[in-house]
Amino acid sequence: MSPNILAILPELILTLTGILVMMAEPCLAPATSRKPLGWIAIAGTVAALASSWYQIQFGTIHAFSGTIQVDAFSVLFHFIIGAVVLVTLLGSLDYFQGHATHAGEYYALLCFGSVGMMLMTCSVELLMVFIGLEISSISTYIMCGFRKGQATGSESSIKYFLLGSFATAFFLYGVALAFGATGSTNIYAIAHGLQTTATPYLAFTALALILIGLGFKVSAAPFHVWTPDVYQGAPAPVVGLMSTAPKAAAFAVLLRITFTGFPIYQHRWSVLMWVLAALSMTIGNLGALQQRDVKRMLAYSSIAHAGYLLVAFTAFPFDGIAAACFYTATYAAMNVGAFAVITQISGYEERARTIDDYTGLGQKRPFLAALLGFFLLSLIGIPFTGGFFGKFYVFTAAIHGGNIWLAVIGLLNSGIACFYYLRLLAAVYTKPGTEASARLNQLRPISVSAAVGLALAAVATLALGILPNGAVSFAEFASHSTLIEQGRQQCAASPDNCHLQLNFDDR
Amino acid sequence: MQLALFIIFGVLAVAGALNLLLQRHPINSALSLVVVMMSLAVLYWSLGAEFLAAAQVIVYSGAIMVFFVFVIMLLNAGEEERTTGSRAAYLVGFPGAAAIFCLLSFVFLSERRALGTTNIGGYLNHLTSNISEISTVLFTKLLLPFEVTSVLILVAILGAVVLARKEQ
Amino acid sequence: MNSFAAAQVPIAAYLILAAVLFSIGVAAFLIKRNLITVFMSIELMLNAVNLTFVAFSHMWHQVSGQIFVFFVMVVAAAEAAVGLAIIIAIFRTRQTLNVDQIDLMKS
Amino acid sequence: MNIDHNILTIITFLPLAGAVLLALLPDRGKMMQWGALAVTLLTFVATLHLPSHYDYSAAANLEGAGSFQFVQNHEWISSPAIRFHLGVDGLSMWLVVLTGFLAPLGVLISWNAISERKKLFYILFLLQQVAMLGIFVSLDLFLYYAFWELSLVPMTLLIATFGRTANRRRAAIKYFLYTFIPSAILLVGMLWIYSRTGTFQLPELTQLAAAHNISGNNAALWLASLAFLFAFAVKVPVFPLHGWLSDAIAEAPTAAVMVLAGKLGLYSILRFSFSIFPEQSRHIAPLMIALGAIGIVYGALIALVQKDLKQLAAYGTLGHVSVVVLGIFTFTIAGMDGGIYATLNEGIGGGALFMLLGILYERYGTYDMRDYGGLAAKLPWMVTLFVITTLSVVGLPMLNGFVGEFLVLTGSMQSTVHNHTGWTVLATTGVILTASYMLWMIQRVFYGDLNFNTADTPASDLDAREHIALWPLVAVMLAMGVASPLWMRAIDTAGSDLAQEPAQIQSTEQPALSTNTDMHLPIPAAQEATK
Amino acid sequence: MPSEYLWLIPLLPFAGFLINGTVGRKLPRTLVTAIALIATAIPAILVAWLWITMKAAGAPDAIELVSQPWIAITGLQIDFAFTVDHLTLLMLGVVTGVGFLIHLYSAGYMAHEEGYWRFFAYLNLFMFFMSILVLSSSFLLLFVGWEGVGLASYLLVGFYFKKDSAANAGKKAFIVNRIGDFGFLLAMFLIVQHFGSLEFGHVFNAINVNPEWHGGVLTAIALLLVLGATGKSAQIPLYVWLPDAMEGPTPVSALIHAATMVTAGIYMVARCHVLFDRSPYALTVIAAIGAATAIFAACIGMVQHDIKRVLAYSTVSQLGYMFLACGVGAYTAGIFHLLTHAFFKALLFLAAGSVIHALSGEQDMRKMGGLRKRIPVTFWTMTMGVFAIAGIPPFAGFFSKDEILYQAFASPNPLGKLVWLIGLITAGMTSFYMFRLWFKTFFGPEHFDEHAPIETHGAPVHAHSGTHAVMEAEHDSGQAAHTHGVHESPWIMLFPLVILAILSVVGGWVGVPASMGGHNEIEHFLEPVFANPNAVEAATTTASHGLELGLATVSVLVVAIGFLFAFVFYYKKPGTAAALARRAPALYNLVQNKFYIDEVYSAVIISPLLMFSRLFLGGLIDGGLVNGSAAAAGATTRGLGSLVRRVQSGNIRSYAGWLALGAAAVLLVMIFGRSIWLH
Repeated sequence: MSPNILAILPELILTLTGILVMMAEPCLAPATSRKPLGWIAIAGTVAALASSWYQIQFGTIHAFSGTIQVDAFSVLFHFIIGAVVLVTLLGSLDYFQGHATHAGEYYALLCFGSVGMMLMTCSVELLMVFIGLEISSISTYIMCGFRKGQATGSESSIKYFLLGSFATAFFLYGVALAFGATGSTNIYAIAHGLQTTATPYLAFTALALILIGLGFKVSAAPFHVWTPDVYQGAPAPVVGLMSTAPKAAAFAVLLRITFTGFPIYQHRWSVLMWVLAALSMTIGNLGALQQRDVKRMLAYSSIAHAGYLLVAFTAFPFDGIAAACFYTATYAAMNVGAFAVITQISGYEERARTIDDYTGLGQKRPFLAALLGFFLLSLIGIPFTGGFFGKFYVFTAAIHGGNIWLAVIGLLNSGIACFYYLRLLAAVYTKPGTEASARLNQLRPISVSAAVGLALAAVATLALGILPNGAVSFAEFASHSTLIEQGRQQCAASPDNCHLQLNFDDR
Repeated sequence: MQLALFIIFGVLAVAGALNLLLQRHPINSALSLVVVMMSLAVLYWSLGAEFLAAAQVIVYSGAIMVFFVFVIMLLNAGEEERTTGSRAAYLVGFPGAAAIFCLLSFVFLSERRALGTTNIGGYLNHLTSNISEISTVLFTKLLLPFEVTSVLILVAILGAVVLARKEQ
Repeated sequence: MNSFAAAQVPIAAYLILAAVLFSIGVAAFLIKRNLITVFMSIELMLNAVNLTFVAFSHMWHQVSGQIFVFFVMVVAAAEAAVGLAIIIAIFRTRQTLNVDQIDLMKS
Repeated sequence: MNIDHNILTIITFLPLAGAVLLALLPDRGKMMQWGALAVTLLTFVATLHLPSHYDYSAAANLEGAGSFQFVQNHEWISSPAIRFHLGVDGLSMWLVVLTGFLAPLGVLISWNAISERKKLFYILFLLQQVAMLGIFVSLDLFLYYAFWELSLVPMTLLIATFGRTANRRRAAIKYFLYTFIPSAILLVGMLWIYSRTGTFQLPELTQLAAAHNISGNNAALWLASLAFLFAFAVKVPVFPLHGWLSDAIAEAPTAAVMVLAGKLGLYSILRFSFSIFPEQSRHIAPLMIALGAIGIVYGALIALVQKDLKQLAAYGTLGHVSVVVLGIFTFTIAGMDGGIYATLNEGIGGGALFMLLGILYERYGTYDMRDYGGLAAKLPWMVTLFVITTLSVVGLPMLNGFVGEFLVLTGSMQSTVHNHTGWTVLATTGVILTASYMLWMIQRVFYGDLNFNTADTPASDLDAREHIALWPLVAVMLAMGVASPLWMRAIDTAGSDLAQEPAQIQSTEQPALSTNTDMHLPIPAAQEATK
Repeated sequence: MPSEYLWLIPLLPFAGFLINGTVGRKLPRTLVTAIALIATAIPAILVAWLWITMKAAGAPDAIELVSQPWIAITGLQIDFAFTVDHLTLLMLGVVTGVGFLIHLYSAGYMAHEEGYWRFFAYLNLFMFFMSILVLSSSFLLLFVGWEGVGLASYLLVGFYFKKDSAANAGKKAFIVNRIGDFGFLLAMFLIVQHFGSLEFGHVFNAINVNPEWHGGVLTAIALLLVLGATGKSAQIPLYVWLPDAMEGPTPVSALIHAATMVTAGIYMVARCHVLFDRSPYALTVIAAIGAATAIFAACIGMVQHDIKRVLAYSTVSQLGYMFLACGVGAYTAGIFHLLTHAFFKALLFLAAGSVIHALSGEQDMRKMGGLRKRIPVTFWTMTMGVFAIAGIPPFAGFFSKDEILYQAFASPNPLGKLVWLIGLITAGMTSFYMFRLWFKTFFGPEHFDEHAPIETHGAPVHAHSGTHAVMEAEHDSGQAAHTHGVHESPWIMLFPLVILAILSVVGGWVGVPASMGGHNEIEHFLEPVFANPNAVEAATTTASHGLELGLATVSVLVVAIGFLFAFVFYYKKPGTAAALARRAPALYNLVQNKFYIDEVYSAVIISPLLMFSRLFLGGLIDGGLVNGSAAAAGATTRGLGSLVRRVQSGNIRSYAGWLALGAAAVLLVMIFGRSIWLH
């Protein structure tokens, strides 16, 4: 197989799936269920995941003239994104049932969106990153407004769209300046160019602007302002997706740009990351404290989690990348799981919005409640869940890098965080008192597909907490692969002064 | 020549941008934006990007702005009301915008020597044209982005259809 | 006259022009009340970025900057399609294009 | 395969298996109760394997913290280097048994008290078991911390869900935050240690600490030790950090209250603070002794003026755990042994007390002392057991409470801390105050005439189930009061290790406990000799 | 006797306790009685056997028995170890002998009680702990007994738990005793700290081989032990529980609060005499406390109306005597008085119980009178007791009291003479109030109402009466037995009375001093215990017999004066006392109300402590500081949260503004930020 095809195999499959869905959609009678389309999308996603697995055995693949680089790092993020999309799809099958005629487009958009995200993670060319970013962004903009006729839905959509484009402009500006500073938009070329650049301040500015743009995408404070509103208005499965998959992709890009593209300025950007991390954690958690709306609360929570993830950027490269990879995986698993539960509970009609609406869930739907509780506990960071080990891993890396106080801030924040997660949890498990929760009685029994999706997320969260060894090794492998590739590229760029040691195990 | 073009069309662009800012009717703003784009097209040309200059006129001014105007007309948008929905935009946003400008200018000015100057007519030797070089790069080195853009456009079409379609 | 015609413009001047346009775009985003105009100010910002790209492309004698601009245009077009569709959807549900009235969700 | 090599895993995860089993069983009839009882009994039987196969002679001969038995040590996570490392020594063994012992009683006492959502209750209860057992047997810091954090969750949910009043959610969250935030700081401390030493293994860390090899940065070491101590002290709770205690106890269901305070935090101080920060612990001992002594009196005095039975017991608990704090920070053998013993006592005496209060509540639906009176005639068995429990708590000789308390205070008197005599005297006034509030409570509840509430409410004396739940406790109280060496044998090996100066060239003679041949009197001379 | 049987002495009563305590409710009364009696009778027999063994020629001075360890840690071991020396033997004799008699008596007295089984269980429990107390060979084991008898006392005083006063009294007894225990415990801690052991032998040997040790820690230990003793033996300042303890059934008062338990303090001081001898200061304190208590309690006793309360104050007073004796170093005299006091005070209480029984629960002496004819056996036995306690020769009390007074007088202690004087005056007062009791109860007109229904026994007078519940119980269950009014008690109650009366007469003869032609057997008997190798041979042997006889004469005279006053006031001219009281109402009220000591304690110690706990600790510290700080932290966090939420105005332009500002900030940090934190 040509390396070009091989390198974009998952993306290719997903694109084709998307097109297939689009083409199949008109073939279905207008009033019939759109579930078959969903199943096509699911099949495609599974195939994409499998193909990503297939990629891994080829080591690092460079394709399309160095535009993309499929290494362990990319594959890891492919997995994360693919898995998130899979869970979202499984959970969405029933979501649109009987409500919207455009479910088909939804599946297609999911496929296309994930193509964009996956491309982001494996591209080392900023142009490619930009295109990927736009694909994923635009598809999420659209999906945010999918509950049509709902004022909140379209409001969420327009807010996300306008502010997202606003931030994209910053990102582009940063890319432009990076291009100006180094004459290239390839990450390795940038890294190489920075060593000899005559305009370091231009480079700083470039990085800052890129960080602003990506910071927006990962909803790091102070670029988080859009998050609560958008999450609140968007349909639950979409929030589950957009709070994890595009974020993971954006983090992948961020990791590549910072650690691979701008490694020589780490002393500068790690300070910035320190501040962003501390701010995100604090603002996210404080903001969530008094939220009544569950999705809004989880939006703040996702801001806080972005903060925890940013902590990893202050660590040494090897630790940092590994920790960030691992944390992204755990975060994706637990957050998409939580939203999958919420999808099941609230449904298209948004039956349950506020915390009070969840009162008594524990009695009415014990399994859903237990799963929600489990995901919430993982988000808190309770041991034997992925959230705990992820946090542990990130803070280990940070402390190893000497950032003890950041770790203190972070862990204190996780204490504050308990407060609001527990409030939801407590509501779930207290006796139903008010008629507010009566709407829960309309809950449909949960379908097999949704159950499979939930189980997938739960098993992943649990496995990442109890037996994280495999995932940790994978994350370290990913970290390793990027750093090795970085070293190799540096050697290739300037063979004369190549004294790099490629043995990154020796920490 | 270079300087003249820069000054004339630079001022025109800024004026257009300011006009966009100050005009209260969307149509006027849209037309101001067209002015900006046209000015920029000239500047592109002066920087040796003939293809882009053309694309700017055709795609941006021609297609996108027409689309804007079309929607303005469609929605029958009148003059915008001066509502006061946000104090933060003034108290926080303007200082922010000003600070961004100052910081960027500071950086550009402090690096101005390293950045050098322009010369009219482009930089390429005259053996190959600008367009052919662009196409070479576009279809070799940057083939994948080009291809993937199709997905982007597909998504956009899909989205536009879904969002703008009336529910039955 | 000749000297004027041959006078070279520093790249920094283009960059500052771009920065001016960008900042005006940001300001316009902050000031404009009409959703469509707000969207237009984003286009203005993108144009400023494009100018930067072209200037650097000129400086580095590289076409990749120009190609980037080309892509930006494509993306802008796509965004415009989607964005205006969203605006239409908003207008359908809310009967307004005023940004200040799009604040159902807050705090 | 020798069961000794995986008995600890079996013990720890048996309740987890039970929880899974209960989750699968239908919540019908008494199914949950019987299931939970079976699981907890099984666990208890498994824990009994430890003392019966414990090698006492080996424990006595081995020096230092290497004297763990039933050790299991497998690699778990390669990076960071985390191992599945379990083991018990004299310090933890009886705590494991105690935990196992209290569990079936907790199930029995909840038999009828928890009538709704039994499945949830018993699952949470068993998970709590897992966490506690895990804490006691973990020798890997990470593993320990995982269990430590895990222990918060079931408890919080138990309080939030099965709490008594509308205040339960607030109490639950208060409990959680109060313990979670210090734990977060604890985690930072642990991670810092890991970043210095590259290991989470307690035995290795102990050796490093003894050799002053953890870090050269004294200030950082101090901060880390404070992080540890702070987290544990909140959990205990030590005197000014007890804000969560009364609310949590007031709300929590009986089976949860029984294990709420005391042993986890105290064990952690003994195991981790003392081993990893031997010097810092000794330097901070004067403060902790003072807090212990103050806590004893403070808890008792506030208990004296409570009107709510559970609040009273809550502040009483504060007093009792303070006794342990006082004892272990004396760094004398008597104090250490007594402290550990008193930790067990707290579990048994406190457990029995809360069970009895729970039984009262089941019958009369209130914890307000003013609604009680004259029950002695109506509930003769109840009053008998109540009085015995009270006497155990008060520290009457021949019951368990006395042995611990006596040794602690003896140790406190022996310690060389500045002002130790004063603190000992203050702490000893606790014996008066404790007797005062406990007897006062008995009188208010059981003696005098029946009042409107107790007279009108039909209530029967203890039924068979309650007898079965309570008598083992009474038996243990008696046994531990009379035959303390049975327990002390193991405890002493650990206690005397902990009391020793860490790996110092040290005069082996303990001046205070030496034979009378080289005695120096009066006091000033004796003190000079110790210096 | 083989020393292994020693175990049976405590364990048999314990077995009795277990049986009666657990299944006694279901057993028939006779069986309960039988178990309880057997459980006390066998130990009594064993003690007698032991006595014979130890008196046999060549027998060691002490028998030791060590069983398995009780508390064993590195550096400190405490065993279950018993030592029987002559002191223990004497105490054992009193405990088991008197104890058995009182068990016997109780079988009759308590026959109609509801909680019959419970009563005997407690009583056996008491016997168990009391035996432990006297048998123990270490401080800690002694403390076990010490606490245990306190527990038994608590249970028995609060036997009528339905009555608030009884429950209160039990609680008070326990808590006041705990104050004493506080001292005892501290003393033990000091002993462990300085001696490394709690065994008597070990500690006393250490002291003996170091003759240069004086004062210092020893005084501290001694004073703390004295604190313990004042609690248990009801001395100033901790005597307040004993009068209240009369709420318990009368046999309990006789056994615990007269004959045995309250003397534990004296026993302990005597046991530790080696220690006390080294601390003259502590001894002086003991003497002072004893003397003060003796006269103080006698004062109060003179005006009480409740027959049991008179006896209670008399007990306090007599215990003061014993304390006094120990304080002047006359341990033998103290123990001697302990012995005789056990006989006659037990007798007095039992007889009083018989009186009360006869009157169906009446305890107020103003409602008695003229009972001499109605209950002759009780009268005669009680008379023996009264004579004995008053110190009429040759009754038992005379010898022991005289020994104490003489020893005090002869003591080298500077306080000796003063103490003697106080003791003398107290003797007169004792004589007065005892004969007052005698006359008011048995002579003069009958004030009782033959067939009064129980309820009409004037409630005001009975505010402190301990018999309400008894009567209720009797009323319910034993109506048939009491329909015939005032009656003599059954023989099962009278038999112990007779025995004790005999002992009250002859008991003192074991200590007839040489000056009166006796051998002072008891002194020789206790010699091995109290022999002080280092002490200078005291003046006792060298003192002239004349002095002793002279002092005896003086005291007999004083006693006679006391008798005369009582005779005049309460027999000859019954109104005199009341008239006198009216002459000095303030003084009378003061004494009548027991000098308001309880009230003072309540106002000075208890109330302030409760207020302090409630307001300062509970309100300010716990509510304000501990919970307040948490609440403040929570409020701060929430406030910050609201601040964050305010940013979230929902307006896109605002958001863009924040984004712009954030962008500017990031640019600023990136461009100008120096690497302050890292690397």
